[in-house]
Amino acid sequence: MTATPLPAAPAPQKDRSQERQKAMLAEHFARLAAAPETGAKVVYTFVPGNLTELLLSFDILPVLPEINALQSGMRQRSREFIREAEKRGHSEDVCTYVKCDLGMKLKGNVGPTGDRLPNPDLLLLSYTGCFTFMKWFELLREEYRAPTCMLHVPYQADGKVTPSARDYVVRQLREEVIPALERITGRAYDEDRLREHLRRSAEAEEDLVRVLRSARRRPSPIDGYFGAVYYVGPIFSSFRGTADAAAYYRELREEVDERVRLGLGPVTPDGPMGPERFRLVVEGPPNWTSFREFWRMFHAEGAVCVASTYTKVGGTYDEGFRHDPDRPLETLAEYCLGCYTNRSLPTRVDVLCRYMDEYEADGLLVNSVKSCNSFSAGQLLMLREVERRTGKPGGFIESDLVDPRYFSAANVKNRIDAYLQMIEQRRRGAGA
Amino acid sequence: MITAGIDVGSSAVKVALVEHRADGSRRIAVTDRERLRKRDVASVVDEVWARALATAGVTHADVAYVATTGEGELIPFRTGHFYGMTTHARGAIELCPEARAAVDLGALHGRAMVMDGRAKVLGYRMTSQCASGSGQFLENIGRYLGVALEEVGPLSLEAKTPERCSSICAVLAETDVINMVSRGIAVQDILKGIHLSMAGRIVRLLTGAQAKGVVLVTGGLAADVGLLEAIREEAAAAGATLELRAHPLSVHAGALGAACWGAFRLEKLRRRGVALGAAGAPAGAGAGGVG
Amino acid sequence: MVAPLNADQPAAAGAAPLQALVERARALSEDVQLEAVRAWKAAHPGRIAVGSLPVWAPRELIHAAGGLPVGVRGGGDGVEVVRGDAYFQSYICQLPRSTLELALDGSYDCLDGVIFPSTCDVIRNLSGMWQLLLPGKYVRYLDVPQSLREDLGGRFLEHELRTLRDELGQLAGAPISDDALRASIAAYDAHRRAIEDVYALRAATPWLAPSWELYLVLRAGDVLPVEEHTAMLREYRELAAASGRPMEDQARVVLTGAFCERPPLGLIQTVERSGCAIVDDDLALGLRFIRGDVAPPPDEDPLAALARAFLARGRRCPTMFLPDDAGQAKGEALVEDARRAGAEGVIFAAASFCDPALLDQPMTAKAVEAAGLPSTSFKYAENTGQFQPIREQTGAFADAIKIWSDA
Amino acid sequence: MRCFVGIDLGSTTTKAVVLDEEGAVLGRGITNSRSDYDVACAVAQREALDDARLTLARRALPALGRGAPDEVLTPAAQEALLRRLEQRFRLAQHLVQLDLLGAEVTAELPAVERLFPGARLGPAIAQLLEGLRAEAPAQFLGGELPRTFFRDLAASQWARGAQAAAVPGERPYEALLGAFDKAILKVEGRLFDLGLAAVVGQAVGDLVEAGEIPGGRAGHVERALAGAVAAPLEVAASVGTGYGRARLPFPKERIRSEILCHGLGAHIMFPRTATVLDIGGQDTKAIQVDPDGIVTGFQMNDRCAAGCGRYLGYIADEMNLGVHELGPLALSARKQVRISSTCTVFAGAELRERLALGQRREDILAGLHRAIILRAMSLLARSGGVKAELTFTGGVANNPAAVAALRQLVREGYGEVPMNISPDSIYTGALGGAHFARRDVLAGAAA
Ligand SMILES: Nc1ncnc2c1ncn2[C@@H]1O[C@H](COP(=O)(O)OP(=O)(O)O)[C@@H](O)[C@H]1O
Ligand SMILES: Nc1ncnc2c1ncn2[C@@H]1O[C@H](COP(=O)(O)OP(=O)(O)O)[C@@H](O)[C@H]1O
Ligand code: SF4
Ligand code: SF4
Ligand code: SF4
Repeated sequence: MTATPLPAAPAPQKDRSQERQKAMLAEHFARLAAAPETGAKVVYTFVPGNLTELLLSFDILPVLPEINALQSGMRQRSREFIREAEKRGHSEDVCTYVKCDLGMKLKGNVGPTGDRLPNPDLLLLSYTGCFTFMKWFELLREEYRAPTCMLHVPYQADGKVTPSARDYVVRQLREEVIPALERITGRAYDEDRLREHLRRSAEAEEDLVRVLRSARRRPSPIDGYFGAVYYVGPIFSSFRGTADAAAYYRELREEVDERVRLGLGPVTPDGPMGPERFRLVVEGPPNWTSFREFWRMFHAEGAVCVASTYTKVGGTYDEGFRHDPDRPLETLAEYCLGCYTNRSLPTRVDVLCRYMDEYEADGLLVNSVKSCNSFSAGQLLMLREVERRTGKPGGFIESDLVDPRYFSAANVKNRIDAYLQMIEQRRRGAGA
Repeated sequence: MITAGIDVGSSAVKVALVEHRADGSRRIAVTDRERLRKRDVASVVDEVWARALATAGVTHADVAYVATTGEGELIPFRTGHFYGMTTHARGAIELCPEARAAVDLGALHGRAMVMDGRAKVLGYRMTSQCASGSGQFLENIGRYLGVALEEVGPLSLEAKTPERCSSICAVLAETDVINMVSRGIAVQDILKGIHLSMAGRIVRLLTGAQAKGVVLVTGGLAADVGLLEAIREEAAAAGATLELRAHPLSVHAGALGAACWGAFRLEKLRRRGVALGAAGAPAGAGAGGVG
Repeated sequence: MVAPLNADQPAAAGAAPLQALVERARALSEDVQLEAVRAWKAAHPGRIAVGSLPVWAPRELIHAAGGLPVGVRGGGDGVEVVRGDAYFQSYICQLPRSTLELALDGSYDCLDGVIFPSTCDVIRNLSGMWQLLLPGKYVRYLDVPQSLREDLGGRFLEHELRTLRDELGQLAGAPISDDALRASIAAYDAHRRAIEDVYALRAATPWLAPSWELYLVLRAGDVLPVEEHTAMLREYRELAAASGRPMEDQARVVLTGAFCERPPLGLIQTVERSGCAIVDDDLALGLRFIRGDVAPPPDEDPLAALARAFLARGRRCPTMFLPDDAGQAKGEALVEDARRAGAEGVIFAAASFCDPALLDQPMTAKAVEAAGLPSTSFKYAENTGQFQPIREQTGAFADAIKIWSDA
Repeated sequence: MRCFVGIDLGSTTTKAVVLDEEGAVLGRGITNSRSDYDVACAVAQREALDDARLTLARRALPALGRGAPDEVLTPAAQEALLRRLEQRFRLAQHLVQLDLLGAEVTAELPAVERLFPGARLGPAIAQLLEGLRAEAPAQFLGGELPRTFFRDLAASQWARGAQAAAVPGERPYEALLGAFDKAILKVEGRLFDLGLAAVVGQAVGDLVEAGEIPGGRAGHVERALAGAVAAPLEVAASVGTGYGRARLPFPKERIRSEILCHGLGAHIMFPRTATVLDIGGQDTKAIQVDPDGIVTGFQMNDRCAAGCGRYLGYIADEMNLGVHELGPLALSARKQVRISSTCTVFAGAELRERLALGQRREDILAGLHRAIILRAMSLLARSGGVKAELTFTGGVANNPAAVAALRQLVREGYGEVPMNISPDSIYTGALGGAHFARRDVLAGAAA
């Protein structure tokens, strides 16, 4: 499902924050490439429910296979990687993130910067919001013969974090995850270091939320979907809890504040967006293989995405959650339990309705991706519910994350155009 | 001794008569093929069957075993039935003894099989429900483009910048093609693009079945040189080490294979002391003629 | 091409009772609208009927609440899906569509609640859809642990089961007692044994208990009280064993992957008619999930026993993670099952778009291959109407096994 | 006079509607969509304009009914005259296209013969063309005008003739068909100009001969008619819509989504429309509109084209029937076979499998139609359900079995909901487009 592109690809904003993020990533991948020499320990793990602060406290380098998949999609390599996985017997039907990552591994495991990624010392299976993650690491385990450590995060079926679920996660952290990390690093768990990272996380989270919320203004200074996938990058991946990330978000926040002061709209890869004509809330992940083309279908029509759920898969900070250095393991457990796709469908509907309201959106657009049952199963009902509750029209398009076979530009554009024209016609009345 | 194979496909009926000599050698006596063109299957079968017998100069009673394959299970005068992949594998070995895999590309389905030198099927893959990229599809596209089936291959070989179809669905792909024409894309490039998409699927079948070495293309599309080339390219791109071949009799592989298995079966039964009546005696119990 | 599908009739003398039993099972297995459940409720006023989706749900708890556990497994090829389709994109499996169709057309009104066991994202999200579409109905998403350690997963499962037990007690109007739970566990232990006995008969002599028939008998268990179903299974075993049906020369295969969405009966018949005898399968995985008896010693808490049995003897099927220290590699369990049943090959049959089954398959297939067993795979949907491609495939598979069996 | 044009470039057919100043429909035109979109549009528009001229002729005729008793043209004669005019016109067009076909086939011959060594097709082709030509007058001047496009009409005649003429080796069937397939594309790409005026004289002459028009009036009638059909039509504005709209030679503001056009078109035809179901060649749309014809919500089928019009096309091909014959055949079913897969491409395979199982063709067809409508029902449910009134549009609304299945399923799911179907339902999108064109101009004039 998850995570964020390298800003090396189409850059939405040639700002200082952008440059900083680029440098952070380059440095991270350089460290990964050097891991075989430096002996740094490498853990593969997932974005939703990632335990970055804990890993950092052990000086472990995280690799996020989801981001590999995403980057492969953006670099137009996914077709070949998916083909490689299907060649090994994988079905056309299943999640293409898995196949794309697997295919990349089979083709030499060369990451987005052109360096070979190091093999994992541990597969840390934090299994949040999606069952496919389990299969994914079972498959990687066969490839790498690396030990796997499971962190089972129960589902928020009733829309709230139950004490039993939290205790279960905390105990697993204490009795399974931490011992596994101690084993591979040969170091002892250092709770003070963890607290320090968590404190920085909370700082960055505060700034991120402010940036995301800026879209409540008219015109919105940011695109809360296409643009925001870049903004959530550091916090969703290997940087949450680092000083770099804190600095990045401080800078980003200042930049966005400046745009607000100047009354500017979002910047797109094709330059500043024209006048804001439509404000949309978007549910579902974007398509990476035709990301720019996809974005253009919106901004060319003056449609800005003011809020999105995809940017909450790695944490629902705008709902008030912050990492709490005073309750280190509990806060990590609550973080995992609270990720967007781990929430019950009724809760997801509530979130969307709230967005529609708070961001004064004209409508809800669902991009339903074939890969991801976790997101997609039930979206049509969610759409109906949001339409019913808000009285605003819903739109529905289908694509995929990284499988170019499932992105038909003509088809998607046809639907988006019809949807926007409908909003326009409704707004103007019969004369349109 | 003569055995016969009748392969009832979705677009054509194929008949092969094979003569087995006492020394164990074999000779392909006759192969014949008639396109169904929406005619009643039974009457087409009767027509080709009679024609094949006449060509060989034999009568029905001279045929020791009539083996059906494909959708031929209901042919009343069959002795036994073998499934398509069983017969195509056998036919491929008959036509090309070095082949260790075959890919049968017919009007609706594509299927890949891997076998050993005795035609024992070791693994196979078939196209799934979604039918984009079948021979039928190619025919439809050809009609849109005003290109005869026989021209499709040579034209595709001339392509310079192939244009891939985006759609996974054959229906939507047809529209894609119209779109391409309207954008002024050359017929050659369109055909090659379609061939490449088809080839991608076919290579996935082959690699999925773990084919290696010599692969014989059987079925009607074996005559499409453009598709063969596209498969070679896609296989190379996918890093698969396949040596693709076609045989002039490729389209008859199923019928040939059936005729050969018929003889094999007959031998097995004889050894067991079971005598078959004249050809035309009702087939034994069970759907498969083997066992 | 093939004879009409319902042409199969038990052959030999003494066929009448067998035929009657099979016809009864057929009627029950086609009862997707739950007429039998309605009848049961009418005959047992005040008692509850609670449905559960595949794979594993603790039916023992429902039973102990005096309730009727009901298998909710979609509409098969028996319902026309309209509203169900309205809520699902084309790339999602069929089961939730027909299930929702039945829920929305009132067929499930006779259910007092539905349990959604942790299986996959589709069923997980379906539990939320249920909450939105059928407000006021009891819905329980049952998370099962992916940690096999008793102090971790065990404690969590026990807590989940305890919540369920309390809620079911409330639904039924009286708390569930330990004694009742013990009795229910005993009833299900008997049921598990009866199923294993039938499976054993089929594995030994598949021609006596053809799979299409066994399949009907198993499916009847979705709506029958467990005691009745146990009796039916036992009776079926006896009648089938004595049926005197002639031996058939078929390839012996294990069918796997079809643990959730039910394949249509015609598919099972197609596989058999193309020359394969199914000697083991996971068609009733939920009922066979825990191997062996659960019955706790008198001094043990029955709920804890249930949780422990799940951890220790639950199947590591595709919906469960296989931990590093499980003592078995991926697919080894399947190979063992195949060996035990004397299978000559494995057929992977997964529902289209079923992530758990399909993502598992390459790994298990590799293990199967390493064990020297041939395998083949296809996808189906519960309402698949075209069997021709499947027949070609399983037919070729059977051909290969049979042609070369004595070579 | 000023008129407004809407063009709906569909995946299967291209439709055009011409409106007059008041918004009344003057004419409609339809052709099969082809790779040259410009030609498709031009043909559809030209047909619609020709049809508009027929309407103008119809409007002019009553004047001929006035005057001295022995001079008047009775209403029956007026009708007959109009009909004849149309028949003559269609025949003339057909003959022009046959000429084009003949020329193209002949030009393609060497290329085709090269593909089939030993084949000599010339004489057979000449004979085939002759046959087509000979059949033409009866086809057009008899009763009902053929409802198929030139391509389809000629193709089926050609196939029949080729089957009869084929001799393996010498004149292979495939070669004869191949020559046609190549030529027809060229013919379709050619625009030809043939005004109605050219056939006025013939039509009048026919009626004089038949004794419907007094010989002495012929000149007068001819002049009046020629004047009417020659009236200048000025296209004030056009709006394009449909699947291929992005490629229409129109500026962006003259392009509207199909959804809006179908919504408005349905509203104009049936003002109480609340829900629109449109089943076209490769998509199905369920649209909700408010009492002003403004779209409030819609759903379209996803990327799979299962269950759309093309599906029926494949089935018809498989059965060797025309699409318009499927519905009536399905209606004669005694029972319905349940069909689950509506995958277009496998439709043929499923059909064969069912036939082989001994099921009747009619019963299978009935099941297929129900299956298509079932999918549409899901889409309707997705879009918010069926509300009164329901208007069924798109080409498949021409199919009586689809209509019957829809009626039944709507009744089952939603009770008695009034349902509108117009014989012109295939033009709904173009009609909506034409109204947008008119509104744009009127709004511009007001501003
Ligand atoms: N000369 C040819 N060139 C290219 N394709 C051909 C040629 N002849 C036949 N075909 C293709 O082969 C297909 C038929 O193959 P066949 O194996 O007979 O199919 P089936 O067994 O399904 O009837 C046709 O759909 C056609 O596309
Ligand atoms: N006269 C007719 N009788 C029955 N069906 C028809 C008729 N005309 C068209 N159709 C059906 O309508 C479909 C085309 O519909 P149309 O609305 O023109 O589609 P599009 O807008 O995509 O081109 C055809 O595929 C066919 O199934
Ligand atoms: S199913 Fe969705 S959440 Fe799960 S791995 Fe795939 S894309 Fe990610
Ligand atoms: S068939 Fe597979 S994907 Fe569908 S509900 Fe069952 S387990 Fe989930
Ligand atoms: S996408 Fe096309 S080929 Fe695939 S199932 Fe749908 S209609 Fe059939």
